[in-house]
Amino acid sequence: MSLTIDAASAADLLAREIRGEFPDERGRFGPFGGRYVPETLIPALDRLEQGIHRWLKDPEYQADLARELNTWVGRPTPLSYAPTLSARWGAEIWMKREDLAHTGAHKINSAIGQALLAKRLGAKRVVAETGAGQHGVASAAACARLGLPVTVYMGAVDIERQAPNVGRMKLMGATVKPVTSGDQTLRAAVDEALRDWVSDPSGTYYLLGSAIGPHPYPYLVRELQAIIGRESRVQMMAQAGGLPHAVFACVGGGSNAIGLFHPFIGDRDVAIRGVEAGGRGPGLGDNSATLVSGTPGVLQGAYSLLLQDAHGQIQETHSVSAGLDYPGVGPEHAFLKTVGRVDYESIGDDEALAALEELACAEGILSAIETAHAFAAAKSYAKAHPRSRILIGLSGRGDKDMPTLARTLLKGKL
Amino acid sequence: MSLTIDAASAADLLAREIRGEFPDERGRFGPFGGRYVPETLIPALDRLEQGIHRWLKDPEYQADLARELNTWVGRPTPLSYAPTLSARWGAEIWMKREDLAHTGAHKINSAIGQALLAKRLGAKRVVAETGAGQHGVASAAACARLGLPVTVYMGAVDIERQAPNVGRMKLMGATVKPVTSGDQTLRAAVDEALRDWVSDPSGTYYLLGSAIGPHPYPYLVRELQAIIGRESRVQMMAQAGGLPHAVFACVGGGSNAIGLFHPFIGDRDVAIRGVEAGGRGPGLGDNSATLVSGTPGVLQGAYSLLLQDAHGQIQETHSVSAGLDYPGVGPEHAFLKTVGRVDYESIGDDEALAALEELACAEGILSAIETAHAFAAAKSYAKAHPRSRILIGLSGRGDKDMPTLARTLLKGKL
Amino acid sequence: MNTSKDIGAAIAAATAAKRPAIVAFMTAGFPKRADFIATLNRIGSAADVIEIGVPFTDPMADGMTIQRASEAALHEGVTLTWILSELTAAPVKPAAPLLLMSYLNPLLRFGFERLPAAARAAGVSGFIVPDLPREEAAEFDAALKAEGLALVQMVTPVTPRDRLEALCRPAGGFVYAVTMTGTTGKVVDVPDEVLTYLDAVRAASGAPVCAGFGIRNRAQVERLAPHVDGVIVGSALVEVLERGEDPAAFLRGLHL
Amino acid sequence: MNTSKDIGAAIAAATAAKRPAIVAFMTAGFPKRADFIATLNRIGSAADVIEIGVPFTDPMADGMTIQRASEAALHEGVTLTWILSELTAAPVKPAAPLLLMSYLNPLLRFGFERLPAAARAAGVSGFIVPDLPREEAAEFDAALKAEGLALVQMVTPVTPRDRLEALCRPAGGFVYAVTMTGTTGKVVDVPDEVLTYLDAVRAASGAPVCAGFGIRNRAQVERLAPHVDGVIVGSALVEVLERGEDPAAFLRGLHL
Ligand SMILES: Cc1ncc(COP(=O)(O)O)c(C=O)c1O
Ligand SMILES: Cc1ncc(COP(=O)(O)O)c(C=O)c1O
Repeated sequence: MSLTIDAASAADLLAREIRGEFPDERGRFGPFGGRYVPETLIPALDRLEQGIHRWLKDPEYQADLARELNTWVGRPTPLSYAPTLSARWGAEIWMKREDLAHTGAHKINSAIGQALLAKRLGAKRVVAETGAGQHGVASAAACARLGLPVTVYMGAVDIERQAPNVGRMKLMGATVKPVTSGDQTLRAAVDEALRDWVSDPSGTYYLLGSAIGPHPYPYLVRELQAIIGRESRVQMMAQAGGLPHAVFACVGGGSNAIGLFHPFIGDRDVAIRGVEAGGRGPGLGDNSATLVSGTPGVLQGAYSLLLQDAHGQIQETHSVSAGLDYPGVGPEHAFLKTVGRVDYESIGDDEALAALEELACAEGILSAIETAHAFAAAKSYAKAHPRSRILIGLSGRGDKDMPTLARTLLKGKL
Repeated sequence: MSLTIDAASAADLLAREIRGEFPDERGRFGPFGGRYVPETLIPALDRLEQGIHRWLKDPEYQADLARELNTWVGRPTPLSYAPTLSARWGAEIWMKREDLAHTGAHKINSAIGQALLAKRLGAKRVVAETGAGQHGVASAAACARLGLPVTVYMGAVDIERQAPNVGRMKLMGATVKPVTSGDQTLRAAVDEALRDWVSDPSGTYYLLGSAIGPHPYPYLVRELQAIIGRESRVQMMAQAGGLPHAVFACVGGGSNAIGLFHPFIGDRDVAIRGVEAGGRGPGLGDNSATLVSGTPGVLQGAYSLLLQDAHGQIQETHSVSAGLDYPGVGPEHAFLKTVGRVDYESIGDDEALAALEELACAEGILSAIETAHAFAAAKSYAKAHPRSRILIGLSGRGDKDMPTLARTLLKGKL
Repeated sequence: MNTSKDIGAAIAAATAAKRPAIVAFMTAGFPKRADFIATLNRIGSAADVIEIGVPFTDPMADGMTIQRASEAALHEGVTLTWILSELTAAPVKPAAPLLLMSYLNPLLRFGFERLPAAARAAGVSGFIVPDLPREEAAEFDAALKAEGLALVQMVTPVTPRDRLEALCRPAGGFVYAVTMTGTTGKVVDVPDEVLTYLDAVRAASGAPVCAGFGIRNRAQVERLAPHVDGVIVGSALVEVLERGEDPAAFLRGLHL
Repeated sequence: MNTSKDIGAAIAAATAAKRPAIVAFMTAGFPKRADFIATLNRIGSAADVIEIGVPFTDPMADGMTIQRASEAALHEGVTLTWILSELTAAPVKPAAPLLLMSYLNPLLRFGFERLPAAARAAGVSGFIVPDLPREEAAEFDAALKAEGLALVQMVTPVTPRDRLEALCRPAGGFVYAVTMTGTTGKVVDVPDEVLTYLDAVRAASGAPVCAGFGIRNRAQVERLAPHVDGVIVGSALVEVLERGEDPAAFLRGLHL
């Protein structure tokens, strides 16, 4: 598990990534990934892996998925040009509109794909975790659509700050279980979902919400989210007349980012930037910038980078955005950082909120706070790279954030 | 202004409607419509009429509009099949997904179209009214996108029950002015918007949110919303293999309904049904079922049907859905009812809420409460017409309704 | 016998006295329904023409003051029917001609067939209908004319020249020249352009011209006097009634 | 000298006494850090093997009780380093072999190079790592073996037969047979299928088999006794400590 990778092996690992060799048969992206779970879950993960092997490329599954994506989710989502931001920032700004996907974020791409898989695997019920509530809502919607009962675990802190999404899940028939253990945010919700799954690993399907967790989840979620990047590529060629010079996405667990990035990994002229939550500042516990300042370790099933103390205890994190407030990150991102293909940076709470407001007033699009981190980073890049062509993943809409925005940007204005 | 229309003249009027002769040069649909406004607004309405004449079919305007609709709003919106509802109701249920349009409802189709027109007319600022807040949010978004300052009038009662939308408008830079006069809902907001417009009729563009008001608004809004019906027609042919037997939409002012219905008016085999808010019951003041129980009169610029007392005073209305809670209705609906082309019925608060919940749990789609009225009516129709093919206008999403749903469907469950 | 001609005569009488006529607006039955006729007579003692406001739920051309009065009157149960019957039954009525100012819908509901005769029987000389532009007015205008009643036409500073001329030509009673864009009740200090506009209205109009919207004090009346035949006082008078002060005293203060 | 062999010997001694061995779980430093060694010795007086839980922020295989204890211990400042140094320095230690039960990350962070030697120096005979399945365990297993320490393998009722055999073959110390799907701490009443499963585990395993998860009372131990070599008592013992009762008395109640 050594992480000191020299330039030659980095180049070799990247070449293998581009050839599609990761995750390898051990579920790894170079050193990262794997399957660190209680023995009870191993058979379930094996079944999932076999199911993916059997179904993911199956024409009938693909047809079902395409039908749901096109006629229920609303894909392809548009690529919007941002005239005002472009003029203001001195670059060409293009936005991939996952906010227009059904339920309001990219999460639905993976949720409906996994729910279709769960059905084929004969699952009787589904569990899911959620941070911002977007994956919970997406899971509730996908499971309602397919007639699967679903229980969603959500940290008590997140229930508070993403209240509108709790009601949405319940209206779609989901059971929402508040998690009051641990940090009461996304990490604790994943722990609880895993505990639930451990209790009934054969009858229950765990519908994981990001590109995290034990193999094969990071692979499965990437495959289901890569439609974002595939569509973007085609749309950029058609609408912008060429590939972007730089691609930006926010990174919580990393699902929207890996979905957008993956189809561009082989385009070596395309700079790729992941943007994490810088929170209140660089101090431990004040942010959730895992890739920027984390160290290797195992959390919730995978070997990746994490925010941890000297004793291997997971660090409490902070971000104004519930969906980025997570001390781990998908192993493929740890890999892409390590081999130097993707640069990761962080944006603080205040800067993200300012970017949200700028986008809202300039283009009439109210993004999720998560998403706004990517815009803030793209803005700096644009200023440093005049006339460059920039693609930003607009991962979700901000309706869910109204309680937080009422306390911050709208303070005293409502 | 006689309303007793015999069968022969009804047939003749309908034939003229189908030939596209309404509104006529006096801004009327048969007897309905016209322009009943203070003299101060006449020049502004004349300019608007000339502007529509000049621009609406102009290739450059059309190209701008198409670009914004396709790449910013997310058109075409999908047509979704509803497998679970179809099985349960014994008919083929198809849903036109305006909930997936940017900002969450059909309102944006008209808002962006009008904002593009306002720019060409040289407007310095925009005013709009809003009931459910959806038109306010759509106007805020469209005006932000085009760099126009906008003031939105919203009744104090609606500000309360559609709170999330108030924050959304403000974040996009709109000024939201609470209206505490009159019934403090949509009607009072229209009055205030008109008062604002009267104060600066040349510099201000009034971005009206429904197919109501003085000529040429009912025409303009219909033309901008008719894309819903045009897309639906093509999609029904392609996906369902034929036109629907029946088309349903909810009717507040009537914009989503006229947009969906209009392209089907000439298809005489297609039954068309508008669904109003039956509120608490049939008593005066307990509902806002204008077409079902209104009488002819003039309100807010047009001769149409209204809910009024024996003295011509406008009736207070009630509906659990802010967007339907309006005592008037677009003149073209009054016309379509009078000539017998469209049937109008009403659905009460409780039935609408039950339909919202049924749709959410069956298909994983949380609709607006307004929209749910159409589903409730379609359900009865389906049961009475087994195996029929039904198209329902899914006019908007329910995120905005969370405060109301928390007090009703979710009572004790949050 | 009350007809549209009375209005012209009343204004002419003021003109003869070398002062602008005072057209006074009151909301019927405001502040108290029981005082309607008494208030009317009190105002009549100091006004040349009286506009009686028929309350309406959606007074879109009116500002806060008249909205408030309209709402209060509705609350008191005031209706067009009641107003007409009170006027018909009133033992004493002002000498000043009476106009009904109403939004269209209450009139429509009463019925264009019945209304002119009933209005005439009640001693009403004409109507002002702020949401009935010329293009939509033919039917009502004809019905009023049949009874010799006036439909007062409004013109505004944004009315284009050719339209202004068209509107002023068939004017009944007087031409109501709105002094500003906006709703009733704002305070305006009559800029020079408004005076130029009023001169243009007067030049276009055969009938007398009265200026209204935002007229509150003697200084404004003095400034307007050379350019108009009369001034219309609305919100300011309603506020006087609201405060329980004497409307006649207030109006006399505006007599030049 | 502590090694993986001690564990086998301790269980064999219980077997010789015709009773299932008692493997007792305690969270290090719970309820109070200061009482760690004292509690350890008290438990040691009535247990055949002791599992010392290293607290972790994300104990995903554990139920409420052990989560609570883990959180409290972290709050007391308990770390792996501290546990090892306390054990190393302890003047008196139980005769029962000690196992460290830890999630992987604290061990990784300590370092696989240093950990086995440090553990051995502290008198630890082996490890249980609930989130380290066999496929990922090679490196750690090798490091432990080099110091003669055991890596206890878990098996579960849902482990397929062929996998069960593969897992039981190289088992170190004993095979930890989880009695149920789910987290620690639930009450289960040992249905017949579980007994069948335990028989299968025993048949597959060269090493002794101890059953754990949900064992709380003497009746359960009696029912399990014919099918296993030992029982593991976790949450129930932690609750005894939480209530301030005597763990040794509780454990002695489980001796058949
Ligand atoms: C809109 C949006 N963007 C981004 C994220 C972060 O998740 P991920 O990094 O998996 O894309 C979330 C998580 O909830 C989200 O809701
Ligand atoms: C989702 C939705 N549907 C329907 C309506 C009713 O308006 P209209 O009748 O103009 O479509 C509204 C109004 O706000 C709305 O938000």
